[in-house]
Amino acid sequence: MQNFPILSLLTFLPIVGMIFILSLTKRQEKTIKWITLIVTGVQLLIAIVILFFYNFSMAGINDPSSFQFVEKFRWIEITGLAWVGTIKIDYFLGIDGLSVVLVLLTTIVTFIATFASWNISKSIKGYFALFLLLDTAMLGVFVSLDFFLFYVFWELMLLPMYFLIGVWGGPRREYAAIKFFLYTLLGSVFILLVMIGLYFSATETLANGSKVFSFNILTLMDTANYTTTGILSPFNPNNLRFIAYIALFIGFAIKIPMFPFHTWLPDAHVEAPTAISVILAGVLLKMGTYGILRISYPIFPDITIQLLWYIGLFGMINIIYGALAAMAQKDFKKLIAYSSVSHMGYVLLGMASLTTASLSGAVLQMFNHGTITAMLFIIVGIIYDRAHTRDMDAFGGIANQMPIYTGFVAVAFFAAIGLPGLSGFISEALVFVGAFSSELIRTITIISTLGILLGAGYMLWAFQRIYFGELNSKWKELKDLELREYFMVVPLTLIIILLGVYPSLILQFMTTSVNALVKFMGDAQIIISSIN
Amino acid sequence: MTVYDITFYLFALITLGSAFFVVTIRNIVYSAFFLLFTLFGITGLYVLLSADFIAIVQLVVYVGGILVLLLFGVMLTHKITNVQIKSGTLQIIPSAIAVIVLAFALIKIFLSTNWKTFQLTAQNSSVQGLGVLLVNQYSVVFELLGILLLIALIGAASMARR
Amino acid sequence: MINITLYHYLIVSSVLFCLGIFGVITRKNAIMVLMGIELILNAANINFVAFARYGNFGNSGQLAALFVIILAAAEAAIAMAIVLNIYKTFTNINIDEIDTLKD
Amino acid sequence: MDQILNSLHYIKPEISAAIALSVLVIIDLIMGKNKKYLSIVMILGLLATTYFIIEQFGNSSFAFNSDSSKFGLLAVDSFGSFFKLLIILSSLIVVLFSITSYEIKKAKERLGEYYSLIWGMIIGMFFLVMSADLIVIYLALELLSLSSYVLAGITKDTLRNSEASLKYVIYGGVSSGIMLFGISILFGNTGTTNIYEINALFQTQQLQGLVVTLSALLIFAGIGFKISAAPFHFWTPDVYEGAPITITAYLSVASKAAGFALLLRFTKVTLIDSINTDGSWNLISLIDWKTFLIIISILTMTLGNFAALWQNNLKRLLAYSSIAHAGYILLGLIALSNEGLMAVMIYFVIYAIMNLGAFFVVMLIANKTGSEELDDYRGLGKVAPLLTVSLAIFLISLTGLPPTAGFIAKLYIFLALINSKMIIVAFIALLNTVVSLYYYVRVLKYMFLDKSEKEIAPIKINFANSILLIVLLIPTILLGIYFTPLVEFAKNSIALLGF
Amino acid sequence: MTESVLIKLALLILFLPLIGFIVTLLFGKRIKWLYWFENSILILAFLLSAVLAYFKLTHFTDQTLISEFEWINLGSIPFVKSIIIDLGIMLDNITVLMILTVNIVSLLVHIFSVGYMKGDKRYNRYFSYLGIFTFSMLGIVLTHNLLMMYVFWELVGLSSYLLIGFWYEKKTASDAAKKAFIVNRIGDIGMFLGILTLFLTYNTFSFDKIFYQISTGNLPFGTEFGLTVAGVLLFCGAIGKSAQFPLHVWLPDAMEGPTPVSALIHAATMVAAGVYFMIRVFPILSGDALLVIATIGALSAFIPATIAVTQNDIKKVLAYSTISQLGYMIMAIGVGAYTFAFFHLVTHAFFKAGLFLGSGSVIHSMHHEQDMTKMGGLRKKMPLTYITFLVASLALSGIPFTSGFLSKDGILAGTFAFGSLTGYWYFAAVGFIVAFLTAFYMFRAIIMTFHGKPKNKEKFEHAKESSFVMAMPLVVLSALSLFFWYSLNPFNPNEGKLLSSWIKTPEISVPQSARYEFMKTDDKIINKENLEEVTYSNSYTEAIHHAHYPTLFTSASLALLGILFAFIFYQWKVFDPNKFAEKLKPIYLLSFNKWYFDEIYYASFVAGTIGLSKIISMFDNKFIDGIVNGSALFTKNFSAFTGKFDNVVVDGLVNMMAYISGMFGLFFRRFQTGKVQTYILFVVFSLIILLYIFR
Repeated sequence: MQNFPILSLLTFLPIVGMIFILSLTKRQEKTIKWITLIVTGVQLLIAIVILFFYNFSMAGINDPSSFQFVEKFRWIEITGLAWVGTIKIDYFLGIDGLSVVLVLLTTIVTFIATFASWNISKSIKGYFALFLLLDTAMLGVFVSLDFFLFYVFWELMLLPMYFLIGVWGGPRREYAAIKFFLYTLLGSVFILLVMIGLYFSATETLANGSKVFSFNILTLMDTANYTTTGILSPFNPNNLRFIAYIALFIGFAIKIPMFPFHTWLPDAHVEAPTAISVILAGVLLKMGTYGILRISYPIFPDITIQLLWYIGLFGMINIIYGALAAMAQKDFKKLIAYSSVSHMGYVLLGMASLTTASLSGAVLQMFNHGTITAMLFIIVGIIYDRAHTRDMDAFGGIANQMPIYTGFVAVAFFAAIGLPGLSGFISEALVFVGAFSSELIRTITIISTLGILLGAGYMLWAFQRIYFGELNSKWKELKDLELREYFMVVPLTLIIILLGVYPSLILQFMTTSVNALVKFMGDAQIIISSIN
Repeated sequence: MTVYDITFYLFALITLGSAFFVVTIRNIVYSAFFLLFTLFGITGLYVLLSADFIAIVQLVVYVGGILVLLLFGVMLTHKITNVQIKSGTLQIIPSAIAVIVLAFALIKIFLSTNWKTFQLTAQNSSVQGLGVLLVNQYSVVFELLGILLLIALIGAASMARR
Repeated sequence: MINITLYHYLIVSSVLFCLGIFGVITRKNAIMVLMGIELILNAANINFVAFARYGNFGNSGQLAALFVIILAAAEAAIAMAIVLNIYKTFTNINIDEIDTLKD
Repeated sequence: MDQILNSLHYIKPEISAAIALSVLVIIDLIMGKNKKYLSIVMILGLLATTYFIIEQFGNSSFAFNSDSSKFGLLAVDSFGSFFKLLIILSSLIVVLFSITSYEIKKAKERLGEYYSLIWGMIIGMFFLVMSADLIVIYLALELLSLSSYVLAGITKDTLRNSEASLKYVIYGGVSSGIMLFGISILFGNTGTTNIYEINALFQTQQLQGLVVTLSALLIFAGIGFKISAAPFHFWTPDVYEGAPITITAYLSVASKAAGFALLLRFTKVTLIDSINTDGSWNLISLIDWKTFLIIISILTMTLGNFAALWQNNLKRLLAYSSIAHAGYILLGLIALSNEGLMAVMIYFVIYAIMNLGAFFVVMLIANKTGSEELDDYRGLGKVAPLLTVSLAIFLISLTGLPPTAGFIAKLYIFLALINSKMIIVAFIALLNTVVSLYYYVRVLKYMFLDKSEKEIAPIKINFANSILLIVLLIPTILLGIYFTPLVEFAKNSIALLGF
Repeated sequence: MTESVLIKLALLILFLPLIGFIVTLLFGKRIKWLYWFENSILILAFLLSAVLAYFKLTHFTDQTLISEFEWINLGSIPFVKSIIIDLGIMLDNITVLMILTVNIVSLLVHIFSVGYMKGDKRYNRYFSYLGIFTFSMLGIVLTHNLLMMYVFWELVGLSSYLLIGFWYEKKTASDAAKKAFIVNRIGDIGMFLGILTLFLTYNTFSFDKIFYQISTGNLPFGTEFGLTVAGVLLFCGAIGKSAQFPLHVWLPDAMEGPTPVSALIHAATMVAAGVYFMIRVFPILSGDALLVIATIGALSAFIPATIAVTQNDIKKVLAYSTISQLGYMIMAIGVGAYTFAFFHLVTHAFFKAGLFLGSGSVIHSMHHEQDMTKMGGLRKKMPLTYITFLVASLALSGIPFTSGFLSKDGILAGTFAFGSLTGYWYFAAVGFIVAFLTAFYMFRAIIMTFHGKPKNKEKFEHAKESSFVMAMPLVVLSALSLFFWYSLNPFNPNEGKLLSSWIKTPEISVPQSARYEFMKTDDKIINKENLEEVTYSNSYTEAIHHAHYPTLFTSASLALLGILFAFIFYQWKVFDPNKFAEKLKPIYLLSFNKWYFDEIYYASFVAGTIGLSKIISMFDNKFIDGIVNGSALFTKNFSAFTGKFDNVVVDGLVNMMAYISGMFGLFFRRFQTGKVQTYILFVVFSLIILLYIFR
């Protein structure tokens, strides 16, 4: 199984589906939907197959030999002019404990988002074609181990997202779409700069012994590969690693989104159609934190250590700020959007302490937030489909009218609050356990625990406003869940509960890698500090 | 002050003085005639610089060709009956400032530059030398000019034709 | 003894150049503008010939001037054709009034 | 005399072009009102010329030198051939555009002149990219300009068309006049107009920097006019908007390519001091050419991008975009290395494809709707999916987002820049990219996100045009994914004669 | 009966209610009789817990049975401690007794509810919620580690939320539910931090391992202060859950839930979880922490007692009395009277449940009338309810021959002894005052409800004695409020099995220097044979012994005095209570308005948070998302600018960039005048400038 190009299959399957869809006529709406469903379903199966063959003992992170399902061949090779050396870009895919979790998350969320897309009525063909393109881009980001490839996928995601929000979104969709687009592109610009800077700082030794510059992320992690004069090389006394790190971090932080780069998120979420909100919150936000863990941390361990406190601080600000901002919202979807800001803060906080527990917690939180927030957006979508409003004050007493729906809402809300027994608790607890054990950010962690309280505050308040109280007579006609909606909420509910009770299901995939990352960060830090 | 000097100053004065009127006088026809004087003045300078062939070409082509062309242009684009063939001016002040500054800059640079100069010696007519150069080394430029004139012909015809 | 140096010619040419530019910028009438362009070209030509003469560079300077004169003729022809065309469409040739293309 | 005869085979493409021009003129005269065969003759001529260019690849020699030890008037090298090929291929594409262009069809009686003038431009550009003598450069530039002045106003049917022509000729006349003045000063300083000789003098003789600076600035005024670099770009939006769209496309690609080839040659031949082993260049210290180019480049792209934010006419928007792209291309030169040179060449190929593609779509739409205004693009996504999606891809490529070719173009520029440690410049350029996204995406917004107030009839395009569109589309995407051949090609073409 | 069988039995007891919850929740809507499924599960659980308790207490009296499994293993790397989180349960005497108590009360409440909730539209849902509550409560009781404690702690919070808000159509109910959850969370944060502190130091959550580590002298952050901090933080959880001052405000509001729920959760079991938790972690509470606990307990005993005196809502009176009694227990722990704290927990569970159910019975027959001023004379209509209520009230007041007398007396003796040993007398003082107040307000309630003349004739006419399912639990609970279940000597609890052999003060892990003076291990005692029985200085034991009879006498007399006062004021009306209230108006108002806690909290924390959130939201919209909009400088230009850019660019940081970009663009556009000569002028100027720069 390890030699079968399963990751390519997984990543490019949607492209095949997209081509299929494009070859159909506009009238074949059913077929288009079913193709999408089948493609995403098969992807989910492939992801499960990957889990099945996944070897827990292989760590990945910086060791090429312990990545799994690796596909590597020369993509671009240009024997260069004497002064550049060979330009070499690899098609290099592989997964380790960090990415396998997110690959699984992506396939799950996409599959569920397909159901959420079922009632799209406007230009179905275009929608699903773009949807599948987005799917490819997201998976590509999580499986690429070559920076160049990573970047290509990273950017590839922008355009479909722009259209998905811009064409199929709400009233202010154009504004939201362009804002998203510009913001994220601004972020990628930073990433691109650092990518090129890194390219000129580290070399890879080819089979024939010659040295070439490299985009390979794993090569970039090894201090020994750096040249003495590269601008981002630790050997260069005038290196720009600090600035580069900040730039790279901003690039990723915009995606997370980290305060103060978060303002695109509420707009994008509010305007996006349900399925796209689901994907946006479920998967896209994780790309930022994934990028930090996969690229910023191991490539710049020295700077990371210097800045851990600030990362934690921003995590704290995200948590508190997001929660407080959520509390003031009247729009249900905006509330959920801000809650995402708050919850991604836990991921940042978890990353700010280099302990096994908190990093595991952070990665697990990525997964859990992915499922929980996906469910929350589906919930918003369900009520919006029926009531055509998201103003929380306009609701009331929905629990009576839609009891089953409200049950699922309660699960999602309590998971978001971090109620034990549901998945959100485990990751938050692990984050806190780890972060608290780091003396550096202990104060920050203590303040961050306020987030637990504020989270309960805004969530329960929203719950009360929408679902409790006397039934507003306007909503007498609302129907409870239908079959399609069960397909969306039931699997997510099961995942949320299952992971709440037995988190090791997911944790087991990442422990080796997380430990390896922690160890690597420590070791690399020592090496680099010995250089200077 | 030799004769040469006086002649130079004379031609220079004619050139620049009439050029000044070319660009300032309101009446177009007058302006065109001042241009004639300018070109004459330049021809004189060429002669002073022992560029006899160029001077002749200047007379023939510029005065005989281009200037007449321009005059025809004036006639074609203005009603002859309209005595006031005048042209206004615009943005005088910024232009004047710009141009004066530019002139000062140019002159300052020119004067501060140490050009390679040789003692002037009498020179024979350059016609022969030019001819040899033109068909030998610059033959391809000669051809290029041919194409250029052809294109100019086609272009002008195409443009002017109804 | 000739007191006239290269600098004298250069001053003439640079003043001529600037006058040409002044004409181009300030005159409303398109034909007048073309006259300004001719002045610029002539200024350059004086340079070529003067440099060649004083620097003893041989005939290439004069040749350049020759080419420029020919070219000026061609350019004048085309420019005149265009001006005539403008006159046909706009019924005047005041450049400042020809500004439909702008931001 | 032998020298001349020996040199003739170096200018086969030009001879071919000149013959093609003559044939075209003669056929036009013979056939009178029947213009049917002109396009075929034109295309055949282009193909023949293309053949000779390809044949010429790999040559590296002076042509028309008075004696074999001296520098010649023309420098035949693969750098020149590369640009010639680029020019001829874009000419071919533009001629293909012209066949369907509504504007050109309306001016059918002048089709002979139209094609002849295109030949004039081609010949001018050919000489421009290969000339080693400032006088030849000036003449070639004038040939190119004179042809394009007329072409900009060739249809004569609208005010803006004639106006474009007038503005172009006046602006161009002044610019070339200024350039000529600069050339004359340089001539006075060095006693020669041959750039190789000038370079030799620069390297050996003690010259005064100020006058060299002056002449270089004045010469750059002419080049900057051609490549529409700020602050010499002012003609660009007006002329691009007023000219027939085929010519706009042609000006934005071929004419600009020739201008850049000139700039590259001027920089690398005239102003160079030495080339390091790592491929970076040391320029002569007489003039701070690098800083100058940085200022021009940043100014150009910033101005182009920001001004484009406000445009509502697509041609004008693309005009500003092409100004901005000139800025990016200049960045490659700023790197002052062979790498940068290669980046410029790669950029040009990609830029040519995507820009031509964008103009083609705009033309096809304008053929039907008769408008290039952005307002008339509302809701076009529904009625013309192929066209609008293609335009979207071209525009995204122009923005420089992966996986389109535009990204590769920008990537190489930035690789070159960062390798030359010019990070801040690269950063400014990247921020500009973000700004540019806004106006490109705005077009997408009008096409896909907005609804049309009025009913628009579906826009159908014929088979040949779809093929042409796809031919332009394929490299736009493919080169973004697999760019080895292009880079190899550019890499093999960076050899300038003598350097 | 081996150990493993006991463990399995305990697990079965734990998970039975969960099964009941799931089944009833999922199918309750379709299958109407499913509440009997839940009830029978409870009966089964009760029987099993009785069996469990029997065998544990008789066969494994002195053993602590622990069973655990690995739940999360985060792997390990060299030089970094590995993180392995175990889950597991622990059975000791306290556990099984608590299980039994919980199951008894729960069962009785279930049965009572069958009658009380009859006709509710979410009848089965109600029982399923009771199921998950029971499950969570048992989880708290059984856990052997802090993490699970926290997990179930939150889960009981959830079930409490669900049950308080059961009638969510009522705004007050849903408000109360939310309030309860959030106020609890405040305490939970402290508890969570405490848990983190301990985990940080000991890398485990298990009680036994933490106790062992501390007893070896390994302290959090290496200082005794660290240990105190950890203890106080853990106690925060108890403050929240046991509704201690200053987080007690949620409990009175929680009375919005159905009355049986109040009986089960907000009187007998869940609120006692805080006390139970403190009992669990007692060995690691340092002297300073204990003092804090005792102080909080004393305040919580006193303040609500003063409030209860003036309340008119029968359930509110009981609620405040609950807080007060919980304060007693907490105070007992604080002064080291460990055994009595637990004892009072158990006895209180029964009689308070009895009181609530009794009030439920009254409320039910009065058609959900809770205001005592509208009641009166019900004694005749509902004799059974009256008698059971009376018995339970006597127990609460601490009248001899009741269970309450035994346990409360123990606590008072503890405080008295504490005072005599340390000089902190005010705990004892508070204990006695509260004993008096308790008796007073309970009999005030009884008199207002059952005695006198009916105030609301119509409702009175319809009132009738409750049905069997509702009456039976009342009887059982009042029976359990009598002394003989606990000790055959009605004046000495220590003679009962419960205190003499089952419950013992555990080994204290806290280092000697951090303990109360009197708790330090006495060297002399170590040599004695009865080492196991007395773990801290017998001076305390002796002091309690000495204090026993004085306090017994004093407290009983104070209680009787309280009853007397109640009769004077309300039965015989010797003084008019209203006039009395008029005279002491400030005090009366303070009490009547619950010391204004809600108002203060609302004005400060709630309004503060909401205000802050609004500010932040504004900040987000207007500043971060629109520096432009907030900036007066740009506002004027902006309006013109929006005219063109309107829907595309409205606000935002991006928008500010867009704005600036647009302005740049406008600036550059200025040059594009359309006049070619102007262009050339620009070119000339540029040339001059460039020349100047590069000269």
